[in-house]
Amino acid sequence: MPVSDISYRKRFLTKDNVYLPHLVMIEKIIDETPDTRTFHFNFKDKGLREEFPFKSGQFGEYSIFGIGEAPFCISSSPTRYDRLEFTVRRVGSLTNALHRLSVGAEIGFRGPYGNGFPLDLLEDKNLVFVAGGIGLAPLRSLIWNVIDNRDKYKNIDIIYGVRSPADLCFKYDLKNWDKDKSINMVTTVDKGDKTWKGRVGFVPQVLEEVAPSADNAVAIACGPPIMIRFTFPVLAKLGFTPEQMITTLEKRMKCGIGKCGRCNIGNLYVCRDGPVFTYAQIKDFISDEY
Amino acid sequence: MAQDSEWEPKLVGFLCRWCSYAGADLAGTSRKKYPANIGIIKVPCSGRVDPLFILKALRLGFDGVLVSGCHPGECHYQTGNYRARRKIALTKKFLEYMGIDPRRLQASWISASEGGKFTEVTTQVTKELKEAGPNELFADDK
Amino acid sequence: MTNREAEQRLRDEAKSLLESAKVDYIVGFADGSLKFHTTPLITRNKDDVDHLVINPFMASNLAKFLTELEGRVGIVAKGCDSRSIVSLVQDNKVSREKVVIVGIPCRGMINLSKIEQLAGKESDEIDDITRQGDKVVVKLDGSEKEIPVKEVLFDHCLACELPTPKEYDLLIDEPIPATPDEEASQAKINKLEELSHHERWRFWQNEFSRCIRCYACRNVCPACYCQRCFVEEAEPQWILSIPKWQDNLIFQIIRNIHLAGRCTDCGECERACPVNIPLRSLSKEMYDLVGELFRFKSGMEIDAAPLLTHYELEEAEDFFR
Amino acid sequence: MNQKISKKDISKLLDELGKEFKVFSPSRESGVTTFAEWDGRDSSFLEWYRNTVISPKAQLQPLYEKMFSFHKDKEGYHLELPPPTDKKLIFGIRPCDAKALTIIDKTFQDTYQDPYYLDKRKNTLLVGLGCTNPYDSCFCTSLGLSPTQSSDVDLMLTDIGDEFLIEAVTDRGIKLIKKTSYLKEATKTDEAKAEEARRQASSKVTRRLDTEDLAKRLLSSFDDQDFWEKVSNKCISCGICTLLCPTCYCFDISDELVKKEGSRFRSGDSCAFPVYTKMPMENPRLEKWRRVRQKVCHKYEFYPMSFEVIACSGCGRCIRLCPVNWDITQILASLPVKVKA
Repeated sequence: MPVSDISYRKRFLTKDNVYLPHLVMIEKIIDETPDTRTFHFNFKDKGLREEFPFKSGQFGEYSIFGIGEAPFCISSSPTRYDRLEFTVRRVGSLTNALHRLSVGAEIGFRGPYGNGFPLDLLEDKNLVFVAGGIGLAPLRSLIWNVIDNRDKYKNIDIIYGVRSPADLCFKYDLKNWDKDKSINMVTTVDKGDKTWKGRVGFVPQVLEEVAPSADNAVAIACGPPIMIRFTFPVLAKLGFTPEQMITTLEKRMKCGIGKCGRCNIGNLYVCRDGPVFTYAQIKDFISDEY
Repeated sequence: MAQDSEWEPKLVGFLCRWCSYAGADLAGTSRKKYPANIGIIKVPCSGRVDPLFILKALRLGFDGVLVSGCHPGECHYQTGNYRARRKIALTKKFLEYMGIDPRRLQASWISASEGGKFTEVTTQVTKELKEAGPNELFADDK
Repeated sequence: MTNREAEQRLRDEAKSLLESAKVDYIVGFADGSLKFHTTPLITRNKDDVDHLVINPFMASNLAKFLTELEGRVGIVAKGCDSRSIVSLVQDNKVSREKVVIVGIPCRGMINLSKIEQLAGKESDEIDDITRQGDKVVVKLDGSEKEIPVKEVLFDHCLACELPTPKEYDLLIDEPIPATPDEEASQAKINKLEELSHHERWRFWQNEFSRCIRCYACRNVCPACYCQRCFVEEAEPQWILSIPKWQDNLIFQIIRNIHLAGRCTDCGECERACPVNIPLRSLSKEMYDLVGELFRFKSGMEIDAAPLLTHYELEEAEDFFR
Repeated sequence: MNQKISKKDISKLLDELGKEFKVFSPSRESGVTTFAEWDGRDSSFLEWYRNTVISPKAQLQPLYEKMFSFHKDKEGYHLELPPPTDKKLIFGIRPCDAKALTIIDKTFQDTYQDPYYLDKRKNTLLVGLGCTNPYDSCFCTSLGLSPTQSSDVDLMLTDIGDEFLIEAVTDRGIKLIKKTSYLKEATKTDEAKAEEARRQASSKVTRRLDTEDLAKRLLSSFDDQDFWEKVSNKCISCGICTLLCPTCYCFDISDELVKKEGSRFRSGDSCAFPVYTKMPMENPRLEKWRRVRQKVCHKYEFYPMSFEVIACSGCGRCIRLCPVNWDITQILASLPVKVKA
């Protein structure tokens, strides 16, 4: 029986079957780096786009039928209705398969899941974005969101670091933000090359040099665990309290809705209670299991 | 196991690139017709053939597997086919113990110059597999 | 030597190994928290060695822990365990110099499932089980029942070729000669061999439809030391993680092929299985095949080359075309 | 007034119930005890049944189940859900296993309703059978349970010799009694016998677990790596204790594709496996002691933090079935921090 038959789906106690994905189409594929791609997608049932509410920082479960399902954040901003995007680095079986897709491919999507960034908490604050590698993806959604409501927020610092110049994601966005006079954009690489004229150094180190003020500020950090582990102490040194530090975490999330069990940090599930946390929420566990 | 007479077995051949694969090539170019039932996978050496390949082929529904390498003493890597021999011998006997018809796993030594032998072997193996019938080992209904 | 004397000697030796810093760890058996069970004791603390025991319930193969522990290890080993250690040394997974093998001559381990079947009660309901020579005395509801020991030993113990370790640093008691009863040990396998191919495959299909993929068989096995098992490979994914009988069966077939020349017939896989799959009927068959085809016995000769890295110029040719 | 039924009539009762429900009762298949569909076989399980290796949870969250199937044609993918579940009745569930279901209900109802589990749960009646011969590995009484009484079932049976006393626990239970033959009114003597049976059964559960301040003690012990290394060293990281635990519910989701027809399945998963948390680039619980700590803390610290109930009903399977006799009650008794508030 086809799934579109609502009466059939209503046989369940609850609303709909949360595990059943929507069908979405890949509309455009952008090569970010040699191993990272951004996919623009839209619902096959085009009407669903209008009904699809999401917040920056939320994620979805994307699946290729026959291969499997994995979580990725939505990397576009909810303020930009023309597109939905997610960004994937090629590291495992599903991400490899995603990279083999071409425009027009049909995949499964369920979501949005997770809490997203606390926009109300960020209003009238100075914002410090700290990102490493593909960790810029969720922050990018938030950054565009903030830029599209620029008057609600104060100063913006963006510190973005990658291993080498070839690893820079969203170069087209970086260019925009660099031009924007209301944003202090700092890009750094661990190791430069002949063409690189920007900074060289690890993110936490550069953050310490840039030394944004903690006064009326919130820092939002996302990147590989090793970067996060070293970034929080630097922020603390700069005067940020655990409540002023926000991060978004990545774990192996199979169900996305707090049931399958594997993404916990203590009693919190990253998929259900996160993926956005303040450092205050997770500091008891972070050095240990993240 | 009702089967119509039209049914043709499908088999996978893991052929060593230095000998049996060239042998198959030779059979083709010298028009020694061999059965179309065989799908050929080129491997660097018969020693590369992991028993997993064999099980995976059977799981995917192929009716048989042929592993073919260089004659003993002629391995491009000196010892690969000797090692293959131990592995394949154990696998064959063990699969038979599990209850898999021994005709479903076959092995041969075919050199690059033995195009004729390749035709003979694949013809014979195909015939045996036809006798063995379709592979329903992993079918779900009991 | 009485059992108590042997136990005392074991504790003394273990203590002196730790005290003299000849080893970092002692690995042996202690009484378990359930009746008639032992549990592995892995310790660096010399006070713990007083918990070491010797009894007919030391079923585990402790060689399993050698590939996990760092440093020098003094390990209590029955004959079969010693074979696993030798096999690990051959495979370069364990360095002989880092292991002090404390050999325990073994008269066979008691299979509680067999006792339960004969007694019609589960082991926690039984009052006492003692071994007296060739008999096992089971006390139950105030009465005593004598059972010939051969009826309650593990199948693999019946076929034991090495009751006393051949490779050891210390031997705790007098060596015991081997008296393998291959026929009794082989009963289940012989029955299977009488079946047709089709019937045998159906038999295994049925057995493996119960498998829950807990991987206890793999994880208790000293020879299954791979850091990453093929079942966990994602690219390519050889088998699914769903416990369907087809994939369960492939897992077990390949596992046994991987263990050719490593399996010492210690029977741990079958003992650990929570759903009673006769796994030894697979591993013993492979063990015998290795012996028949290549005259190789795993873990017997420490200088032997591992089975699958070695070959003879002429062998196992008959089915090659 | 409570009812009773003669043990001789149990087969007939199950036959009768079988007309309305898929009835599951204890069964021994190839030496493994489990709950299997009643097929009119004899009721000899009443003699040997203590508890099953495979818990009745498997009827609600099977070891693996199809979530939906998919196939592709010119128009793209089509997804199809499995057919609705049958009405089931589990006969003979022990109070510990019934409690376990109440415990995991919390997870499956939390935030998002889990349709697969809850659909089966809603359509399943539980007929409890008091436990008169607990294992030496059982410790249900330490978790506030009684081996013979339960509020987590629809009907509760207590062994009073040749008969079972039957109490209706829920409205569904009362309805069931009304349409069931073979029942008689229980007498005062029967009630007294049942009371005595309950008293005896409770005293047979001897294993203890001190749950006082347990979550707090675990929290204080969380960072004690030496302790966790020591208690985990003999663990072989197999999935027995988790996959067979009635309160463990973790699962994996994976696809199977054969030619163009495929299905998405979910199957039991275990925090004991290193791959459970493995991500392509890192694994937060690669070391064995972290996984053991997660298992213990999840059950006795994190779950109570989230749902105010310990995720354990003391069925003892994890102790009984462990190949190395790893014993959770011993581990918890040896926690380094023994704070008493």
